[in-house]
Amino acid sequence: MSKPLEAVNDFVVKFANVNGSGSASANELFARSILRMGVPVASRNIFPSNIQGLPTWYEVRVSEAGHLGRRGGVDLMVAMNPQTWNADIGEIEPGGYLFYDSTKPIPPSKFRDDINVVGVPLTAIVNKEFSDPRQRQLFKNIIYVGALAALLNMDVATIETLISEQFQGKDKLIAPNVKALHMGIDYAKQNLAPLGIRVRKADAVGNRVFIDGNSAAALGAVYGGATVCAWYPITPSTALAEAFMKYCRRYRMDKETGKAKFAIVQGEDELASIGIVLGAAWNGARAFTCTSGPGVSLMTEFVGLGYYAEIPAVIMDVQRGGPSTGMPTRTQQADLIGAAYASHGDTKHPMLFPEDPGECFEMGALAFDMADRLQTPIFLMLDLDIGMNDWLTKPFQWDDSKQIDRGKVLNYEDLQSGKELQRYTDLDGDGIGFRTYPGTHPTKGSYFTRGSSHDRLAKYSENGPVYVENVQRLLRKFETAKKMIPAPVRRDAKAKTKYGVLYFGSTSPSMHEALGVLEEQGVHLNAMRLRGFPFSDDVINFVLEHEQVFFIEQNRDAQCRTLLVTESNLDPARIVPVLHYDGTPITARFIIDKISALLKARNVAPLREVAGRA
Amino acid sequence: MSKPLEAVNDFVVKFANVNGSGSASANELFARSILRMGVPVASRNIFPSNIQGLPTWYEVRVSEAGHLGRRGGVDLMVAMNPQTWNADIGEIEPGGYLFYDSTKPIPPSKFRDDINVVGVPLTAIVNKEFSDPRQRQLFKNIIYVGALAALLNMDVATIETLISEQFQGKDKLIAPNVKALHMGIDYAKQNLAPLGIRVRKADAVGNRVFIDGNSAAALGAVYGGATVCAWYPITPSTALAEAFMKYCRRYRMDKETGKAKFAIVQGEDELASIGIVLGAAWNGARAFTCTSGPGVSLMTEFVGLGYYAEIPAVIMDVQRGGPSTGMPTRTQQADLIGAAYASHGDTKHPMLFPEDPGECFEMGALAFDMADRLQTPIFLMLDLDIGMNDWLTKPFQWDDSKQIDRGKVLNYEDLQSGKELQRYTDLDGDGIGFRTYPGTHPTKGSYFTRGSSHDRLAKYSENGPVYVENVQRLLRKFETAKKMIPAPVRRDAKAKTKYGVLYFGSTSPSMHEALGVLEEQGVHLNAMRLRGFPFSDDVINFVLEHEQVFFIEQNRDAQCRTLLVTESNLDPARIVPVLHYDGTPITARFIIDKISALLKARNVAPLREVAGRA
Amino acid sequence: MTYIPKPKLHHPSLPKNKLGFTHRDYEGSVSTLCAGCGHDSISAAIIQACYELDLPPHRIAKLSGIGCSSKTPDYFLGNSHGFNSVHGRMPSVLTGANLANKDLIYLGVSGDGDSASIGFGQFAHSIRRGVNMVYVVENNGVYGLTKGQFSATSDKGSKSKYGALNNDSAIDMIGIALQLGATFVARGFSGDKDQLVPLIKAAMNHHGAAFIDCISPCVAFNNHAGSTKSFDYVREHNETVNRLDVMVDHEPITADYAPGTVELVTQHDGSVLRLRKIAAHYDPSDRIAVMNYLQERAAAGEIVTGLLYVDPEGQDLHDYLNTVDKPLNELGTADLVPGNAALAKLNESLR
Amino acid sequence: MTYIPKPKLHHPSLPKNKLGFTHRDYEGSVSTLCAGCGHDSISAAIIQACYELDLPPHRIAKLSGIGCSSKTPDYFLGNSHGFNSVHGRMPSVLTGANLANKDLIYLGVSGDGDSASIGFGQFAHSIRRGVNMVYVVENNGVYGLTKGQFSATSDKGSKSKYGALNNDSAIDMIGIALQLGATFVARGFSGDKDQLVPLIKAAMNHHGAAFIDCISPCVAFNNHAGSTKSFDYVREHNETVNRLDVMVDHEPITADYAPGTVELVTQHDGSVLRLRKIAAHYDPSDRIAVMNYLQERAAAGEIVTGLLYVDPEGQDLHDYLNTVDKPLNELGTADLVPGNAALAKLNESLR
Ligand SMILES: Cc1ncc(C[n+]2csc(CCOP(=O)(O)OP(=O)(O)O)c2C)c(N)n1
Ligand SMILES: Cc1ncc(C[n+]2csc(CCOP(=O)(O)OP(=O)(O)O)c2C)c(N)n1
Ligand code: SF4
Ligand code: SF4
Ligand SMILES: [Mg+2]
Ligand SMILES: [Mg+2]
Repeated sequence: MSKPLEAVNDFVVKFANVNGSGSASANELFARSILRMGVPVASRNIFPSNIQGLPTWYEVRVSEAGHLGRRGGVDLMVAMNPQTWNADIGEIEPGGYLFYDSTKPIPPSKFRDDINVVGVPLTAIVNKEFSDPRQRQLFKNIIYVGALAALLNMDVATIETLISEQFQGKDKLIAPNVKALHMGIDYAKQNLAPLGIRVRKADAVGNRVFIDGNSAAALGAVYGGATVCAWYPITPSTALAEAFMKYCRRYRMDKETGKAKFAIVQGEDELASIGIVLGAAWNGARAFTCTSGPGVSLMTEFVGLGYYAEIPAVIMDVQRGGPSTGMPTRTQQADLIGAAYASHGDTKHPMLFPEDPGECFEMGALAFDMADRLQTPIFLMLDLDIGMNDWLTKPFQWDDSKQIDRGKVLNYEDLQSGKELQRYTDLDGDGIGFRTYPGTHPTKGSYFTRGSSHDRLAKYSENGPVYVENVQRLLRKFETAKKMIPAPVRRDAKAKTKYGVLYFGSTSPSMHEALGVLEEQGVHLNAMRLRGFPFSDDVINFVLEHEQVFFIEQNRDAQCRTLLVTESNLDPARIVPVLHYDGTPITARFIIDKISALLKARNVAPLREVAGRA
Repeated sequence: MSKPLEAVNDFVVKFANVNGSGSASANELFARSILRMGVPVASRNIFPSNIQGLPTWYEVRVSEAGHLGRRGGVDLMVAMNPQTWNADIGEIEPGGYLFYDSTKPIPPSKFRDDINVVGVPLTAIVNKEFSDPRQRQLFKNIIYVGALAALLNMDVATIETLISEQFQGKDKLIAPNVKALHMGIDYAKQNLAPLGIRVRKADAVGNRVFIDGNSAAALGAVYGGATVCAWYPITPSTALAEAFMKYCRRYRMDKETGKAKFAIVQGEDELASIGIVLGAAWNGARAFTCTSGPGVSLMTEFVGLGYYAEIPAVIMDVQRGGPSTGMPTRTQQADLIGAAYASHGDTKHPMLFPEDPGECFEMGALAFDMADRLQTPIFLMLDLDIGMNDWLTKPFQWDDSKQIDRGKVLNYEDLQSGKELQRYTDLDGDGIGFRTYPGTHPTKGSYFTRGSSHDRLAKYSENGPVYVENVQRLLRKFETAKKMIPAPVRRDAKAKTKYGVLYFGSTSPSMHEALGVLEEQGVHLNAMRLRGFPFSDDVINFVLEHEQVFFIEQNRDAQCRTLLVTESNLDPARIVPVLHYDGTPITARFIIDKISALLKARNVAPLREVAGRA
Repeated sequence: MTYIPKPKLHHPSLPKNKLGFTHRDYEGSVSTLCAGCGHDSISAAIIQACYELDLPPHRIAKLSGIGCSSKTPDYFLGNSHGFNSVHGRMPSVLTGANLANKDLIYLGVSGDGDSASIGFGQFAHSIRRGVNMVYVVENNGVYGLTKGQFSATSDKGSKSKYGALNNDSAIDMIGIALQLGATFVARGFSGDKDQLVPLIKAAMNHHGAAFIDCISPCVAFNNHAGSTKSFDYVREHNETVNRLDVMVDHEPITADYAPGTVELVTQHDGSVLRLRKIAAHYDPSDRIAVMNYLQERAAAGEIVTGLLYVDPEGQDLHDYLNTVDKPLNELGTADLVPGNAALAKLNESLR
Repeated sequence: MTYIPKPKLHHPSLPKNKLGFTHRDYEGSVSTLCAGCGHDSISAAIIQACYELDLPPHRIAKLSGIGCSSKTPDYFLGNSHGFNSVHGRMPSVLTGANLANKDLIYLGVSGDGDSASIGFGQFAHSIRRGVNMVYVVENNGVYGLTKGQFSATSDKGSKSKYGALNNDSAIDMIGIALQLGATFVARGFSGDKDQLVPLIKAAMNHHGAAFIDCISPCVAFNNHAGSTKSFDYVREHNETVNRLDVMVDHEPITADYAPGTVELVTQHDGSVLRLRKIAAHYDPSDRIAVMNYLQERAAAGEIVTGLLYVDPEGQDLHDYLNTVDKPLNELGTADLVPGNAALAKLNESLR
């Protein structure tokens, strides 16, 4: 029996439950309580692609140091699901803890002797007090929260406050929940000793908020001035549209008339959704759709139209495990090439890479300004890890002096005062022409929009030079896009180094944790976080500054590295892929192991092969 | 008035007509007659995206030397279309010839004084003999062929033979056509002097045949054993499906029963077409679809299913000018990235690059073996230039000993004898598992096909390591694909050189012509023609062998170069793009000018910028 | 067709409508379609209808898919914004445009391939949603632009020029539109402008999804004897159930008619449709009876034309979504952005 | 539901069908659907039908799209090949499969979202083509797998769990199937296995496109009071027009019935359908009358179930394409490759 783990405010608890058993809210109560105690947590759902009856897990990482990435390994397993018992037990770290329902005796063979077992007869306790089966199921969950509170020494008052907040309105539910909570607390107090792992009040959370990226991106769309949303349900993006509807109901109903300052349409599929978005944007509304990989694939033809006819559009892609239907409830960053070069012919589309819900909000709003100013489709690339999990993130803020920037649009006065519409003429050298909204002026400024080849004035033309001039202008426009993409974020190593690392999106927290650990091990890495595509010269220079740059991605084919090399002409040999793509969020441990291994390998094998192997 | 051009068997004639005026067959008669005289010709249609009334051109390059690429410039313009008169006159080389209908007087101002004008009162002549308007229109075309025959000193007997061959069956049409022909000949003989450009009998055609790539690819599908074709009309691929139907009717009707050994379905769109193809291939038939860019975009989601569920399919993409609807009647090689990485998630698809109709046939057949052996979708990348124009190409041949290779399939006997189906297990190290056709055996070998993540035995699994093992196997399979792609064709310069050039597809004839000219100018280039994707080590080594490699493509974004760099980790700085993308076929002149300019620029500007600028 | 662009200068004697616009002000660029193509007649009817309705051209948005029919928006209403989108997807693009600005008139032009083959789903769903639009299918039973393949409205059993036989049963778009809840359904014929113009005018005044199936022969590929989409066939089998006059500014109905021969329908926007009955017992307000009647006549090989069904009280998507009266594309920062105070409050609830 | 996989070893006493297969031989892996989901009952009915028809499991190919309904092919006929394709595209994949081998039975399983929303076009066109298949829509009027959004068959005016209101008029797939020329159209209810099993059997014996709209309540998201797809509502409004017995090996019809109460329909393959009439004057052979009747009853809020329409002489796509009797996937090099001699001849014609 190896010595019990000892840790304060630094451990991982994993709940193993059955899908649809109502455990979700109890588990979230547990996580939020720790947050309220001032200790940062990162929580993650691991769930199946089904509605009821299959295994699900909820992982809570408690980290006063503020490491919010997935750590890997489990210190305390709350094993509530017989189906997955063996696998769950297997995951516990030596010296870790197993918490289980001891009502029915379980043969010793089913345990491990290098872990500490904590049994609480949850079923027995709950059945004594409650008779209704649904109640029994729900309160059993609250009881284990109570028992854990006692075992981990959590602040009971905090939990009670959260319960009463949660049931505001349905007040009569508060008492029984609090009661169930104390049934768990009391049993643990009377029969069990506190564990070696513990929660202690701290002040490490600050003013951060706890929210999922889908909601944050939806909020960003509200602040970005989106009025039209056309979408089609698909995991993991469905909640984004639903959140947009929720926030619009809250913030966008006209006070006097009670009418809606928004229009949300569930399309019959993704082709219709993007078609509606392009139609609305063409007609002067800010419009977006949200989807995931399969939806992006179906939108491919329309995205090409948006690119070539130069219509603003925002596409929020909450990436899941591919290819095809793939792993709908797992996370990946594997739609990058599919989005960046979506559609036949020569096409390129800007993308934004939020690292957390905070940036989902900011970039969610920014995307609409970019789309209008660039008159082209913009992709906001979330992933399931950011989108569907609650993250601790900086509080939302907005500069009230900011006005919506609709880009180059001629209005009635402009036309009346003699300004002429030259739809596809590059008057300013930025590759962007002026447009008009339909219905602006009785006799001036109308034009014909088409996906076929056209001249500076939007007239149909099959003339070669006219075509070439037009698509070269589109390249200039793409250069302009570079300036609008949020600048990459650089953090340099404490010591001078010839090694760099590139990363983006949900990899951030694990990357930052890994950088700290590697630094301690004397491995110095300058790091740069990409925030969008196309890449600015800062990124290219960063690579040139270093002999060797590791590119951390959550896909198999090093897709972002391909984009970088393609657009920059950098030698790929100096950019070594580090790829995690099993569908689980990348961990600091993985990054540390891979980079250490690669640094060793470097001295024996030529780079190209390293890259090849990685 | 600059001196009249003098040339024998080496000039360009361009016919300017009105769409739908029946000029096509007369113009083709002209080209074929020269071929029959043993002089190679290359003919190209330049037509609008409409049915009737707009300008069309037919360009015939006469080249005993056998240069079949587009040359650029016009030596003899047959100006039959008033709408385009000015532009047409403008295209004539100084000293070149203008042939026109002189029935109505045309003001001298409408001509150029550095060209030679040849007027024939075609309307007057035809109206004298024929009254029916349709006849007048048709025979006017034959009359100008006759006149040209006399002016260029073509062999009349040959033309007459071709006419009688053409109207076999409708014999009573032969006489009036021959008559019209002679009306033209006689007028020219009596009123005009022969031109400085002339056709002389030669023996430079050999046993080559004159056919379009769409027909050749369709013939390849017949010989490849395709039994199911599902398609949706789109220029320039429509004729491919229509030719497949024609050849099937000729070669695939069961002698006894008169029943069809094929099934051709016009889908309601491209999604249905590829869906039908995947369903048929899953069920053991060889199936294909043909389309162009917009169709490929719509097939994107399904292509990902084919990749991940590992279903053979052949997609023939006759590329046209993109993006979006783009230039439907112009040519480009711009769907390469869209096809190679089609679909969300990590996906890669093999492609074949035929250089002419001859290879359309060979690769059209090969694609089906590759699809079955690799169990994945294969793209055959034609373009409009190859697909819709008649090319002089090597005669079709077939090795009758060849048997269709269905790849790894377990049949009833296999299963009966105890062989077990392990659908997605890599038993042979080539990344390819065995499959079974539905209905093979009552109790053994059935499996469930899905686009969601699955294990070695095709069972659903959300398990990370299982997923990773599976998609890594797909990478091994892609390695296997390299071995099946026809080897690149290398032609070395006469002298040792540090410069190389890569090219593929319809660029071939112009490239070969350019190589000859450059060689004469003392510019030595080793050349390699790519015949498919993924690229073999030969290609990588070719690049490494040279200090500088020029990559000739007919698209804006150097798409094939992106694929090469991405898959090989080669330094893009050594690979300089040479890009032609105005929708017209690339010419030797363009290649020569670009490469010469780049070689000059090389010494002043660093490579990266050259690449950037190109 | 001619290539000399018509002079745009206005002959003073040209008649003007109430807005002072002449017929020319509603024309577009010169058609590039085949001489005699039915589609050009429909363009002419659209021009006529807009002129007669005194519509400001710029208040109309014209959208289409891909095809010869879908090219036509370039050939009428040159002062209107037009959008030639992608094949089969006009309905979704139009729906989006409509959401952005409820104040314009949306005219969707499509073909039978565009709407019944690749676009069948979008056609159906835009009708179901009650998008406020005029949806015209220029139905020639063939793919014109790609040179004569079958569409989903081609006659079962017909043969294409390259010898393929069509075995699929033809889609009757009118029947489908009725099933899916269209509130205005009509069938016209490009060869009968007198009938077509008022149908288009009535559709433009209709509030909700107005669908017009307009038979429009393709002289290049589907006008041969035996084709039910040929000029001759339609003329011989055209069974007109009613004739229509559209009165927008409520002139008093003076002339009186034999009882049961005329019906007056007042639409949501106040415009009055005067239906002169030809099939005496035909009642365009009884959806089920109409469907039944059309099925029977179709079985008999007849092509029923006229205003086939109308629900004058039809609702539209904006009514359902309860959107503000001001067009969404006119809302500004103040209307749309809740501001920082709201965020502060929200942050509180997320801790 | 349980997670202990059932022992596959056969208890000797288990009843066997003519092929010597037991009921278990037609089962699949254990369902992962919600307890009480209507779809599981349909799977059970399919198993029952195949067992009773003595079908060799491997001669059936089961195909589906994406959704809870589309998952079910994994839960029945474990010895059949299955293909869980992509969302809304089962009809095209099935069509292709059918072309490759005309000898198998093709069972397409889909949902209302899969077939009426994203897949409406493919649904329609596969029916138009007369693909020889059994097409079952497990219709719960909601998106189950994505947790409760509206589908195109959701009731107009219904509210989703996150508060959205459905304004689109619901699609009646039966009406559409009839318009598009389906030759076998039936509606069943997952709660009435006795009615459903014979309908599936009859459909499997039908030559041509057989469509079954099966109401299948979603207990998780659309079984609440007021939902017309709830168990209670369907039970209360189920208007059954007939009951069916399927006789495949022509047993003599012994029992005699009151005149007009029974009708015998002999299908193309010789199987006899014995229709026991419940709605006395209902005639399932008169397409137009059937459509009219269904429209009227639907307007009255009734759900008509039973064998609604059948054309026993239906033709299928292979008949139209005149394909050889041997399945295309069995043709070999000798059948398919014309050989070099043919090329030599062709080359001649190209010089
Ligand atoms: C995605 C896509 N597929 C195919 C095409 C080729 N295409 C252009 S028009 C057309 C059919 C047009 O038929 P219809 O809508 O009836 O119009 P018509 O020309 O008959 O008026 C097709 C298949 C295309 N443009 N885009
Ligand atoms: C292209 C694509 N879009 C969206 C989804 C997400 N999705 C999966 S199932 C489904 C709807 C299923 O509804 P239905 O067909 O009625 O099946 P049910 O679950 O109700 O039985 C959706 C939208 C997907 N898998 N693929
Ligand atoms: S092809 Fe047919 S539809 Fe197209 S323009 Fe000509 S006549 Fe009209
Ligand atoms: S969610 Fe609905 S449809 Fe899906 S399994 Fe549960 S009950 Fe059935
Ligand atoms: Mg048409
Ligand atoms: Mg459903």
